[in-house]
Amino acid sequence: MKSKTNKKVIKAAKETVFYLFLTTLIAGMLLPVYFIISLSFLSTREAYQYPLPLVPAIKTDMELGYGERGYLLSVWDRIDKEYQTVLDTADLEKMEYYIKSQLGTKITEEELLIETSRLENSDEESIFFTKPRALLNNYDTFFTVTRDAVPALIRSLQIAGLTILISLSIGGLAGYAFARYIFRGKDTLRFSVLFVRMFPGVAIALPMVFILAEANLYDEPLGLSLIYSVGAIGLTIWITASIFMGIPVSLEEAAQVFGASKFQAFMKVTLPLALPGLAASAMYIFLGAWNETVAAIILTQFKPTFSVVVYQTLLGASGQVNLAAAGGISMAIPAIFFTFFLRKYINRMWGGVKV
Amino acid sequence: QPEVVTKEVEVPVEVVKEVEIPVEVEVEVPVASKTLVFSSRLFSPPQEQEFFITEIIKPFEDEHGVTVNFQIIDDQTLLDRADIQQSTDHVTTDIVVAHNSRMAEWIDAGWVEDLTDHVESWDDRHFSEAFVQNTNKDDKQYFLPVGADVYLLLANNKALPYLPEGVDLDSITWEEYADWAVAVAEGEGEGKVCITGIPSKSWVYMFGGTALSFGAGFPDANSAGAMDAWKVWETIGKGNGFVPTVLNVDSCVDPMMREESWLTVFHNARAGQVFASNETEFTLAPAPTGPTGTGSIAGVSGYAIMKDSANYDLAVSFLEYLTRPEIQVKLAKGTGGFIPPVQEAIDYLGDEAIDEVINKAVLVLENGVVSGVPGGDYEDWGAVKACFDDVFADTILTGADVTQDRLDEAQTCIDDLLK
Amino acid sequence: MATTKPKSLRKIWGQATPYLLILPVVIYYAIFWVRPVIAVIIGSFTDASGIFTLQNFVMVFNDESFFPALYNTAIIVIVSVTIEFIGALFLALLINRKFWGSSIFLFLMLIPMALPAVATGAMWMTGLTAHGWINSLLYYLGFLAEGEKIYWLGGLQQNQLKLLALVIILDAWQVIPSMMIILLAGLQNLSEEAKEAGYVFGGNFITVLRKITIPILQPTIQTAVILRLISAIQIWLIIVLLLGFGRLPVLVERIVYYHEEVPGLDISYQMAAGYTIIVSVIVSLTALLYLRVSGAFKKEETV
Amino acid sequence: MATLEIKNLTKKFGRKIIAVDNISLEVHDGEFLVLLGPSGCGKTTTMRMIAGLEEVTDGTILIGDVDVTELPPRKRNVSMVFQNYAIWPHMTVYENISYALKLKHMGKSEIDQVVHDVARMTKISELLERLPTQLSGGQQQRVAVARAIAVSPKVFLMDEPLSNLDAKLRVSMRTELKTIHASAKATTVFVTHDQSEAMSIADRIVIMQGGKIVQIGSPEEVYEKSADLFVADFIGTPPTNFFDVELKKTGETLHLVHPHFDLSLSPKNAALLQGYDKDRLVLGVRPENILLANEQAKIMSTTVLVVEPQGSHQVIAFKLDENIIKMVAPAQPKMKTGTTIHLNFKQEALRFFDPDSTLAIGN
Amino acid sequence: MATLEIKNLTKKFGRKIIAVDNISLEVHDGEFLVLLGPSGCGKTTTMRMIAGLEEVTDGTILIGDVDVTELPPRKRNVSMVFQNYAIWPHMTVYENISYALKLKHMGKSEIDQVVHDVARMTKISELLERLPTQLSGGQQQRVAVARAIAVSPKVFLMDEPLSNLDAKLRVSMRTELKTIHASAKATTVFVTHDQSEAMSIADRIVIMQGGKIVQIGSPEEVYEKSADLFVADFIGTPPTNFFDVELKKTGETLHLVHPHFDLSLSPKNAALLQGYDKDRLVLGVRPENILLANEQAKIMSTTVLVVEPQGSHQVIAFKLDENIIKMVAPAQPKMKTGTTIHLNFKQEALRFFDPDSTLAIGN
Ligand SMILES: Nc1ncnc2c1ncn2[C@@H]1O[C@H](COP(=O)(O)OP(=O)(O)OP(=O)(O)O)[C@@H](O)[C@H]1O
Ligand SMILES: Nc1ncnc2c1ncn2[C@@H]1O[C@H](COP(=O)(O)OP(=O)(O)OP(=O)(O)O)[C@@H](O)[C@H]1O
Ligand SMILES: [Mg+2]
Ligand SMILES: [Mg+2]
Repeated sequence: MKSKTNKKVIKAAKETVFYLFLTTLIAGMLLPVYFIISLSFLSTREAYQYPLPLVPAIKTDMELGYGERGYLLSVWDRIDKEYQTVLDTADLEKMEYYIKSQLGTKITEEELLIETSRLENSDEESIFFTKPRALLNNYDTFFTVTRDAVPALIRSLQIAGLTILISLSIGGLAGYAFARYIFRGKDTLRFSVLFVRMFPGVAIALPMVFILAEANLYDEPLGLSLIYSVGAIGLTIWITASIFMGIPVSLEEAAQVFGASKFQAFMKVTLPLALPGLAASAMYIFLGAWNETVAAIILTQFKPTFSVVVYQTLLGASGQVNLAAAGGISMAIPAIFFTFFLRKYINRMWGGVKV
Repeated sequence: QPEVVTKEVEVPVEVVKEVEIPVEVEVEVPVASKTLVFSSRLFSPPQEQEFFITEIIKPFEDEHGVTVNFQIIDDQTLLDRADIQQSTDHVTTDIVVAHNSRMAEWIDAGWVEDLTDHVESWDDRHFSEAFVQNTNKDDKQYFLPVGADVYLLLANNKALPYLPEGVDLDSITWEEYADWAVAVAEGEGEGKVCITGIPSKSWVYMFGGTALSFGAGFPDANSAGAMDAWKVWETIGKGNGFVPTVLNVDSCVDPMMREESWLTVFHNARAGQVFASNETEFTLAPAPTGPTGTGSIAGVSGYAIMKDSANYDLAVSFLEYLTRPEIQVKLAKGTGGFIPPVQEAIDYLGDEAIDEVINKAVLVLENGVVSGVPGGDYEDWGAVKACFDDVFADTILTGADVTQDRLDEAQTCIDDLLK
Repeated sequence: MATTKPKSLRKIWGQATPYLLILPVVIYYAIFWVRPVIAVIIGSFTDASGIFTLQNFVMVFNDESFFPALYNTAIIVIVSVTIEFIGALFLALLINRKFWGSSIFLFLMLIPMALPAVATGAMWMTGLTAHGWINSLLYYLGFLAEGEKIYWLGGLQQNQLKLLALVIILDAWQVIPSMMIILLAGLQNLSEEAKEAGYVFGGNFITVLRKITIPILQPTIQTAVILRLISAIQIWLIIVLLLGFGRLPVLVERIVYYHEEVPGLDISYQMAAGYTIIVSVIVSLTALLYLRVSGAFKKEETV
Repeated sequence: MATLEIKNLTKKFGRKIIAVDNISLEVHDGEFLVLLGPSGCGKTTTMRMIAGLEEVTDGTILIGDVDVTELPPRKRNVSMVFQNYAIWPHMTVYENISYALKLKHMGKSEIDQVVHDVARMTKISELLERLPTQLSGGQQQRVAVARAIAVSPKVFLMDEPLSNLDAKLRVSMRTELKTIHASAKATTVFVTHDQSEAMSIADRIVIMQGGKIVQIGSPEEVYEKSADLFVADFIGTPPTNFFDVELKKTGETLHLVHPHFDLSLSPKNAALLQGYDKDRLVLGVRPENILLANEQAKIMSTTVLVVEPQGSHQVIAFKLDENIIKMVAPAQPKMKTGTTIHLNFKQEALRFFDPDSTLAIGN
Repeated sequence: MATLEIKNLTKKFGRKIIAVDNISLEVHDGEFLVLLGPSGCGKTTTMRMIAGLEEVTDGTILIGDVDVTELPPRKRNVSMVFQNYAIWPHMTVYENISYALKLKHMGKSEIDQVVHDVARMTKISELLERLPTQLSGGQQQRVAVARAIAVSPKVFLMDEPLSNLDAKLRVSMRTELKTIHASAKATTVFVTHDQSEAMSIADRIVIMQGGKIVQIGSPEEVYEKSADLFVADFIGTPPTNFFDVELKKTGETLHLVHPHFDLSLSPKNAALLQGYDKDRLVLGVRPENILLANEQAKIMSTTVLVVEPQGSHQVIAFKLDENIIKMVAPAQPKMKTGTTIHLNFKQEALRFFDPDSTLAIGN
């Protein structure tokens, strides 16, 4: 059976090529993401090196010698492959701070004291020592600086949840109408819904915020969700309409025949069936609400969203791209989690798409 | 239930109205839960935020038994937020820190309190004249200056070998700076001068500093002094002295740290930040000088109390605390090296590296020709900036000559915007 | 049966139901959306003192950035929608093959969509600068010699086309996933047999794709494209993030410019309002045009 | 159980489409009535109006003497087996069956009792915990039936419940449904477009065409005494063969003259045609009434075109001019294409139709 | 036209599911072969492998002596009618038919010629400009056939092309397909799970079960000489009735003893059972071979359970213990539930099966 083994070999080869191709594709698509993640683990010093290190260092090799003002601190440079002088100071507290903030490495003043005395006691011009990198240093700093990160995060989740609820309920009703009924003006209405998206949102962001403030919803999570829903509803209507089109009417009718009211039939039959699709469309809404900053920053005072506190932390983070990266990743993680859990419902979202 | 409490404290009118629960309010409002909202454009770098909170706010909180809610927001958003709060009577922000180019908008809108009386009652401190003029209007003090900035020269040590013979870095002139920049460019094959350019619209300040050194006013575009200043930059432009990414530089911090650029004239706090990242690699000097001295636009921010703030008295005592000379110095040193705009503060300076930065800045401030930003005189300061940017973009960047005609045109552009 | 029975309550309810279901949306928009929109519309037709004028539009058309903005927007829309469509279709076709691991592959492909602007901003800014990670990577891979650099954001030479290309690519990177989702759903609803019939009757992969898959997918494609079209015309954030205002003017960027960069001018509000109206009109017309050209209306009539 | 009465029922969609056109109908208590007709004739619409799923344009529906025309479905006390079953995919079989009972506020144990009873009746007892996706088509169908009988409705509606099944299962389900009906004795309206299905399960058949009722009668009546050409053609597989013939009188005998045969009618048949005064008519002969004859008894001869053996019998097709005529013959002897055969008609079973009105003559 | 030969064809899905299990088969030039079997037995998979839509796990497929096992569909010169037609909804009927021809770079006028020819043959000439959505099911089906014959393939594949049609249309389409085949004489493989369909159109029937071929033969062969219990049960409606009987010898006569009857076998039948040494067997009797008898000739009596009138005949069901037995009787006299009937079997048509191997005895 020579041909049989041959076939197997060819098949295996084909598969290998296919998966190689996929891997390349993923690598290409996610390369930028890799770099931003890697950046978030780099020390400030490394983050500004060129060429940029491809992976974060896991230890810091340092050299301590004598300088004009006191001790001379040098650091091993992975790119140039040499020790480079970075600091000349007698102030150990300053050195400790420098090592933490610029080198992303934790060392205590006591430890520094030990090293300096080791230097003093040796006849060498300099001594060497190595410390492990505090890889999570940027995240550490980020969450230290970002005040009330956790309550803000919870609030953001709450706002995203509310937005999903509002958009899906209001938009879902309309989507249901478009999916299930034939009525005069249907196409015009459906197109008008899209028109809301056609009108540049930036032009009316501020006036919308004013309306909310007047409605006493200033600094209220609900207020923000109401604003976010304006943008989300249009798309939600289209998505939910196609979801509902995919669920046979007869299922609902069956419930009615067997004793349910229209509302009961909807709640007990159509809604549970639409749920996966709705969940997937919730992803869009979630991403929108989660990442929004412009309205949130104007509309909140005591109850900022996570995006606002991140914004506040990173507004002046020039010179600290690694910190910005850590902030960006921190913000992305919940969104990515959400996407991960909903990925298998994604194809349920655009059930019977039709323009 | 701190939330309930805070609300009721800030909107005292409401408390009075809600007669049903006055007792609860009385009982449930421990003094400690008073919250002062402090929204600032300044101290935005994370390490400065951290410092401000732990070293400045903390002692005050402990002393007064209150909470200070410190928030970083950019000027425009701060204004938008104030607009909302004021026009809907939901004033929740107590203190704002604005840049002096935007102060006029605050004052004109009537969103900040007149603090003249308080300032006059504090006799242990005097604000430097250079800053007071900007934060004032009609002789009334609305903003108390903080975090003043003047220009320093920051160079990567790799550029030092190109420094023209006999030039002393501490008294370098603009012409020498230009030659230096060109020399570096020739030696390295690409320009290394960074200026904060188009994206953040800061060219006007850079140029303003130069122009002041040549005896021009600010913002002058076409006076004789201004023309001389343009020529300096024209030299750099023609010598390909600018770092090629100059159009994308939002702040010179990043390119300087990445060593994409080697030379810059830079506000002192930011220069200090880069300097601190590797003291052995960078050199700091006062900004270059011209015939009339070292010109510099003094960037300064100011504290103000929001109109209708519910915590007016507390806000006043916080500002009193913040403007104490020793606190100003502590603040300046802890936040990258701003100049403390209180004259008495200078006495508190020491002789560490950071003090050196501040001292150099103070030197510029004292000996130089310093101007504030007359943002309030114009319809829109952003549009004024654009007038300058346009000249920069179509002459210096393209290597073209700066002509008097072009400058006259720019001046018209500026003057048209005068209120 | 000439006796006209009085319409029963049930009947009236039945006919009103769809409208009642849509009512919340209408109310919602009426409260949060219509008022500001009307304000903008009024603003666009009045001068600073509130008197009717068409001057605002004249000003917009005379604005030296208007035509560049229009052209740039047009190029971005045409090229990016095309590229994104092709990319999204390609990925959708790939994932639709349901290979081992396709679900995780799908998830990975969705990641760009989930990134917040803070992350993408930091990502591209650190990547595209001269000493950024893209050049670093090229250096490690040997494509760049030591000291050689590529100025991704256009060095001193202002090459608009290059910048446009860059903006389009970066935007595509983030937007392709959401378009892919729609197309993928469409593909999964598509009958496998229709494609197989294509093969049996002599088609190869390309002919089947061109003659069968894509035409049948047309309604889905329409949805995907129309949604994308609407948002592509409104691209601005990535441009401002990378290049600042004014370097690569596009229509919506102009609105933001007058709102945020020079809000103090007499004409700021009028200009912004004028641009806003023009953009809405252009978007709507483009959308309608697309729907007409792609035959969506025709189908609606016959169904 | 109850009677179902429909009076002058009409349904229009929009202004133009008249889906159901003024039909009246009475279903007796416990009767198994089949609505039969070609696709699009209004069967489903009628059924949906009975269930309350479709608004009535005009007319009245009475269930057990109560006017339900304006009542919502849940108040009508009917139950229905949908064409595609409409089993709720997110509920287990048990939940599907018990849902309606819960809505009636029946007690837990009672529900359990009922569910198990109907499950036994429909032979799905072991499937109660499964989800519908885990069931085969036939099993789903039984679940739909179980759900419908569990509520003990006054009227039991079935809309083509068997049309999705494969041929074999369809036939066995038919018998099962009939058995269940026999034991439950529910008033049933059953919709189908499959005439053989209708024939085999109906007590009475209602034949609809174009929204109107064409004939109501027992299976034998509609088969043997089809009211018009349409019914004669629609009922029976293969359908009735039609011949355009001329009516001639030779002496006392009536002749039907056709290019291929000349048939003299029996007195009984002749009597039927008394009073018919046109000289042309349509002769209808069912396939089994075309008989193989010997040379002597034949009225015509032809050659076999196609033979379809059916096991128990065979269908023989032949051509007269352009028309294909089919006849059913015993399985033996086997016929072959091309064989010459001699034919005769069975006189007692001939049907005559008026070519203009299409109605049967002499009924 | 060409022959189609399948050698040791196997298809596995994953490791466990063996959809087609080592089947071999030859289809003669111009033959109309039907693949018949219950749902899931591997018919579609076989057909898809022939078309090249499914990779072959093992075995070879030859079309006209060319090994096509590894060729892509477009190079095999086959055409196919899909179960749900798979007509391309975005193309007009004309475009649907001409698609394949265009791909063959046929000239415009020639294409036009071919399209019109096949349209005439399938009677869709007036529909050429319509879109599929504007066609009825039967018309769509004809388009699918037209598209398939237009390419003059070497082998013509049809996967349950009639299963979506309603009963009446199905029967008439059957005849039409057969007629088209008769004139085009294409080598045809036709898949169905409807045994009566298979019986009526096949030249030969291949009966599959569980991925294997159980029997190959002409319709009469598989009906009358079913190879095993499965085939006997599967072929014929109603299916064969089975009785577990004991084999007893009284003198020279063989008896089949059943709780309800005692049947002495004819010598011919007894001869069949020579060599069979177990004492139990399964007796298979087709419904039409259970005869109504008079008191004298009866071997048993029973009461009628259900009657299904079928127009030309009636199906009578009765119960023996728990088993429902069905017989076919002439339409007259009409039977009623509860009537007592006397029965006999037609000796010449009895079939015997080994209860262990399930195979027919004495074939
Ligand atoms: N919702 C509707 N809107 C418009 N016309 C409709 C609607 N429902 C049915 N019709 C039309 O009413 C007529 C009767 O339809 P109905 O569904 O009752 O037929 P049917 O007898 O059940 O046919 P089938 O056997 O195909 O199910 C058809 O012509 C159909 O096109
Ligand atoms: N793609 C597949 N993956 C896994 N199993 C499959 C696949 N296709 C078919 N099978 C299995 O192979 C067996 C044969 O399937 P096939 O479709 O050939 O049956 P069939 O005889 O055509 O049935 P039907 O009459 O229902 O169409 C079945 O058990 C089926 O579940
Ligand atoms: Mg119907
Ligand atoms: Mg199949």
